[in-house]
Amino acid sequence: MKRRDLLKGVAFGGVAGAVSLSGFPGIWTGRGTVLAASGDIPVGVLFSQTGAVAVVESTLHDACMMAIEEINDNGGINGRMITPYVEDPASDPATFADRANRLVRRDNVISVFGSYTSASRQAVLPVVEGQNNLYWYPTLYEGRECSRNVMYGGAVPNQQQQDFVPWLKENFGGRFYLLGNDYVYPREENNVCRMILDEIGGEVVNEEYVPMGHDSFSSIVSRIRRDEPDVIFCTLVGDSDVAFQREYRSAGLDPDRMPVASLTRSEVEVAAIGGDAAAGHFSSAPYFMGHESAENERFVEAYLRKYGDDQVTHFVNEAAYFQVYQFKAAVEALNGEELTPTAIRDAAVGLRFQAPQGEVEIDANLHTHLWPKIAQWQSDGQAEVVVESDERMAPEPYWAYEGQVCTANGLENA
Amino acid sequence: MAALTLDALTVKFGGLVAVDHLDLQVRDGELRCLLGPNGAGKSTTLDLICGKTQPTSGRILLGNQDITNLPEFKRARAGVGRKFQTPTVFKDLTVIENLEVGRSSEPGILTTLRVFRSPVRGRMKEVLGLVGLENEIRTRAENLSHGQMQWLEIAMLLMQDCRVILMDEPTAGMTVQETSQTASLLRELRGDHTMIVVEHDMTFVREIAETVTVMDQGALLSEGSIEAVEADPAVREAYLADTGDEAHA
Amino acid sequence: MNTGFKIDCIGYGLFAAFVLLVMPWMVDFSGYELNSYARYLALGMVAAALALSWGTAGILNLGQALTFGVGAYIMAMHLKLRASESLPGGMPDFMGWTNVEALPWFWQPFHSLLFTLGAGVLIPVGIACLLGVFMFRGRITGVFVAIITLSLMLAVQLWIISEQRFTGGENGITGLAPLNLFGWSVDTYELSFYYLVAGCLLAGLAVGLGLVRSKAGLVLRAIKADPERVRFFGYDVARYETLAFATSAGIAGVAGMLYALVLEFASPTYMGLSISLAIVIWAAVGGRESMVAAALGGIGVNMAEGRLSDLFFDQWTLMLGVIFIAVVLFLPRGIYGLVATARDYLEARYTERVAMALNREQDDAARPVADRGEVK
Amino acid sequence: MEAWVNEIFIGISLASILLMVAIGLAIIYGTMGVINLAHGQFVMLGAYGAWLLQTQYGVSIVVSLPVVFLVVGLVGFVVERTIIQRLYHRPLDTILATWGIGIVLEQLVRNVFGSSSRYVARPEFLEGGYIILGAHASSYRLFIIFFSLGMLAATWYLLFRTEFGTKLRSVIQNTEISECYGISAKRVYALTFAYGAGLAGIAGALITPLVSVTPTMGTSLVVDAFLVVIVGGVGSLVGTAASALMIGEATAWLSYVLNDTTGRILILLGVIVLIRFRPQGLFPDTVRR
Repeated sequence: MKRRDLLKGVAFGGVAGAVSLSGFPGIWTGRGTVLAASGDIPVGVLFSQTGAVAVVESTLHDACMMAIEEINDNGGINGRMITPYVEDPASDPATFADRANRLVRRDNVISVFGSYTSASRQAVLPVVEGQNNLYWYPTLYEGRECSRNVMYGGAVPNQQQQDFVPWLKENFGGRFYLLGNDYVYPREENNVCRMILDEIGGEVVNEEYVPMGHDSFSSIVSRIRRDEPDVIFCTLVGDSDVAFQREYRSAGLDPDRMPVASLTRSEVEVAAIGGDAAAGHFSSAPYFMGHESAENERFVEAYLRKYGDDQVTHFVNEAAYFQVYQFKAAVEALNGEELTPTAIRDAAVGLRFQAPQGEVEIDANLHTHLWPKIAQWQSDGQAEVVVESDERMAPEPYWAYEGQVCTANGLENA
Repeated sequence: MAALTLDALTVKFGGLVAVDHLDLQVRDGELRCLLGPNGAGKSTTLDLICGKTQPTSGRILLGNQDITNLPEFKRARAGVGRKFQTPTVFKDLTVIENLEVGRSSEPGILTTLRVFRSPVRGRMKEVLGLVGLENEIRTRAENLSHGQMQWLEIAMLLMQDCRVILMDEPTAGMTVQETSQTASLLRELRGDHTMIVVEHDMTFVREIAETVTVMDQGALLSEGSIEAVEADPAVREAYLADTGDEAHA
Repeated sequence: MNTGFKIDCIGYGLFAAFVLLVMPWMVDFSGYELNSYARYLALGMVAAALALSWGTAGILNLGQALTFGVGAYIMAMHLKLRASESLPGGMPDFMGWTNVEALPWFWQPFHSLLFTLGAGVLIPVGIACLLGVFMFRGRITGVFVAIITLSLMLAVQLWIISEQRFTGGENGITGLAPLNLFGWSVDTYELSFYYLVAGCLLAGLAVGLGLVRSKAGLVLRAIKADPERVRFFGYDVARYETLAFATSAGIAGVAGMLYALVLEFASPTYMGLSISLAIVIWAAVGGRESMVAAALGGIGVNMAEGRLSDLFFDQWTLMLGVIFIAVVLFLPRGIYGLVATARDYLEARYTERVAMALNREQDDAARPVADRGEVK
Repeated sequence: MEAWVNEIFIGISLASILLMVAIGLAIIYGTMGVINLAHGQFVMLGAYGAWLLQTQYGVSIVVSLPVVFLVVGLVGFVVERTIIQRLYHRPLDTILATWGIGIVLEQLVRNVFGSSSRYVARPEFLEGGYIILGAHASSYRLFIIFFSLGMLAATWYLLFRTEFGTKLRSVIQNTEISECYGISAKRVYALTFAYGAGLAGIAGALITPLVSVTPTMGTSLVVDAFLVVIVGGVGSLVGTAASALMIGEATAWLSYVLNDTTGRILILLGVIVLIRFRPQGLFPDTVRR
């Protein structure tokens, strides 16, 4: 090291040292942002703003924050404001656990709203279960989980597939090509899909998984061409879904003969795929941006006004939005009793809320009764709902596992 | 008895025959000078002996042991030491650390993991004295003068205590005074070690040489005492044909 | 060899004091931060492991997270089995969901704590030995080592994700039981657990320092400078490189086990590209030449990350990026380089003064010290 | 037969994308020894450039290429002048610095454009496809194949048939002597780095219709591109092309016969074995030393 470098280095180190020493050691532990005023309700907001999953999770963050702001603007909950403690877990499970820890143990939040992927939820579980806190998870997921510390706002397999798979068989035929990213959710959904197909007399012509983020689907499209299935049952997420659908389009396959039926494709993915390439294919979910209801109109209008016209609402950020209102309703129901995570949980069971998708209800097993819908994508990037369930569908997280039921007492083996 | 025997040693690089059926015998304790015009294959011969280059054909015997197909480190363990043309010492290490690396009679991991000190006594002290570095033991090698670096490398070879030392231009870049000091160092070592020295500086060669071997175009040209070799018409012709800087030989 | 020994001891002592006293003191010896700090220590340990192979032997291992992750999975397998004792067949839940009939053979031995603890060190060491022999016998160096280690890590990561039936796939192994260490049930938020991690870190560093300061370490430093030359002294360079590589892997394996304990799950992201590069950066910031400095780099950067993310929310990545660039540009040897340069400078000044004093005393009576390089 | 032709075409198509991304990297690594981990982020910048031009001004991708090339090239130039230039004598440290640069670029783009995934339409005249020997070939992929070959040829021409190329090669051979002849090594290096970055930008713009445009898209690209460059041999354009083709075809066939995950694992292991037994690459050294 030359002398000049040394001097530079000293200057650099000196500045860093001065910054770190001011207020030592308190600076290592205190919180930078404003602390909750007494009487406010502290909650954690834990969605990635950076990293690979930020594409979706930042929209969940936006919806969640919008709901909090709306509630605060309208006088809070029983006059008490919600104070959001925001963390960025950067799409990394280890960081999720670390930030959840901070929220629950340092900031003493009484609930945490967060995360999109199963991996991140499971990373947070030891923290919220260890402290008996409450985690509001808005995403559709693979089910077979029955934590007493998680409020599941998204669909589980039976809510997405019970109507969808028979409808697909009826309209297009029973030969399914199962395609998903290689992780827990697609494998479990495909497991359920096989069971339903067995029951109704369909068959699986191929089942295939690609690594997360995989984006070259040429070989798979040629295999699809070879196998000629009636339906491509798709649980690809994010970049993979986008790349696959574009490949499908440029290979010249026909959505009328061989539609892609997705459980994971929302307005977010379609915006990236491009309306033209997505048009004609189907998704099953409890909510679509194009759903017609007064609540949804209000939600979409407020969301676009706040975050810009190029943004979309979709079935996960809708849940991130209504879960805050479910939280509010639960706190209101407590009526001045001491606010603890478990009290909120118990008060939330059975509550109904008029969400953009319709009136949702929290089950005793902490999952949510939802309104399944089947929609076809249009070239403007919006989905047109073609089949709408006429009743709320109950969540059965262990639908595929005979003898196992998730109840208010946790998992029970019959 | 011969310390080192080369038997029809040949190496080709592509189409070029760098060393061509070279036969050479060096007695135990002998100091042999290897001469020849540029590109004669002197350095390559040293490379072949120490294992830096693999021969195309021929054999290398160290005493009675055939070392032709051994990897470098095994040849070193068998007793071949090499000093390179430009001083190749470990510049980040201190003088004594360099010498400790040189002391490689027990190069196994199990031994070296148990050694934590290098006391300046016995052989270490002797060698330091021999090359005049006893006041520099804590100096990092990069801070030594050029001549000191050359001596350090020689000292490392002495620590290695090898039967045959191969030296490629040990006086390159040295001042006149340093060169003559090196010559006396080599004379001192003669007898205890077998040495093969590649050198251009004829003054230096005259100072140290017993037997001289001259190479040209990869083959042996002449061998004998310095006077005999200088009188050999073949040698004169080879050097005259070479437009290089050794024409004075 | 013994030149740096005293300085090492001082550095190690200061570091031990920092880890054992200062860090817990910063959080009043209690609180959830101890858990975070334990995590930082585990990460510092893997940075130190990298410094052993990179800084000492010049082996840039871009797949350091492989052995780290393997260690984490080994610990998680044991804890998962303990958590699954009441389930049918004692099988982890994710196996039941994917219709695995019986616990596979390679899971069986992890019922035993002793086996697990041994495996957490020895399996990473074994992997590193095989890979080391494979690479170093072929005299692979520099960027090629980096690419090979990186590729292997990515391949293993993909394999772990795809073999969901046996590994938990993308989610990793979650829902773990607490570790029961010979009757002591470990609570990862306790001071005692923090000291367990700190003890492992200090032990790992001691092992590493022992290696670095032995003659084997000297040979490794020589290899870093010029592997070719070392061969001509009779050292089996490939074997020495493998030694450094494997020791580093063993330390990383222990760090991985601790990491899984702290976070209570193992995830394939532990052996990912970003953490691997992060490890390199931590070591570079602290100073790759010294394991203690690298450990400090790992701890410091992660602490800073924790703080910056708190103060600047999502902009901390930007700041970290800028800091890394600045360190590479202005502190090529890391923070350690600053200390070392200052030390060398002071030492040189001191020697100069002594030499001058000597010269004055001797005056013309004796020749100057500098001229004594003569052969008797 | 059809399936065969189809897989061969898919392989070539994958190879062409790899090649586009790798050429710039190969130039930078081959000439300066800089391991540029920010290359993926240059690709990402190119993709965002194409997206911005399309959504703001309705410019088609093909038309936007020169602008993207210049802008990303300029970014590369600035990066070289401010940071890389100081690191030429420490090549392994460039890994660290460029990784930092990558982080910074990624976050800056996220700050400006947000995290959402963006859509870029392919040019209309490249919609549709052809049936060649019974296999389906989309026109856009054909276009990319030819374009990547064009990039290769242009780069070769630049290196071996222009004055700049001669200067560059002489600087690589011997910096000091070249400087004696009045060649400014600094300038040559900066321009070369800018050129490599510009190529990355073009690659980014051209892959937008195939993948989704996000701030994080660069990271996975750079790893693959690096494997291509190393397997091909340092500084060898032919080697880079050959290894791109090899890896592309191997990916196509392995994912067809087995599946994508196993295919990728086997490719990585294959790369390891290749590097172990042929570290000089498939076609070593035509430019460098």
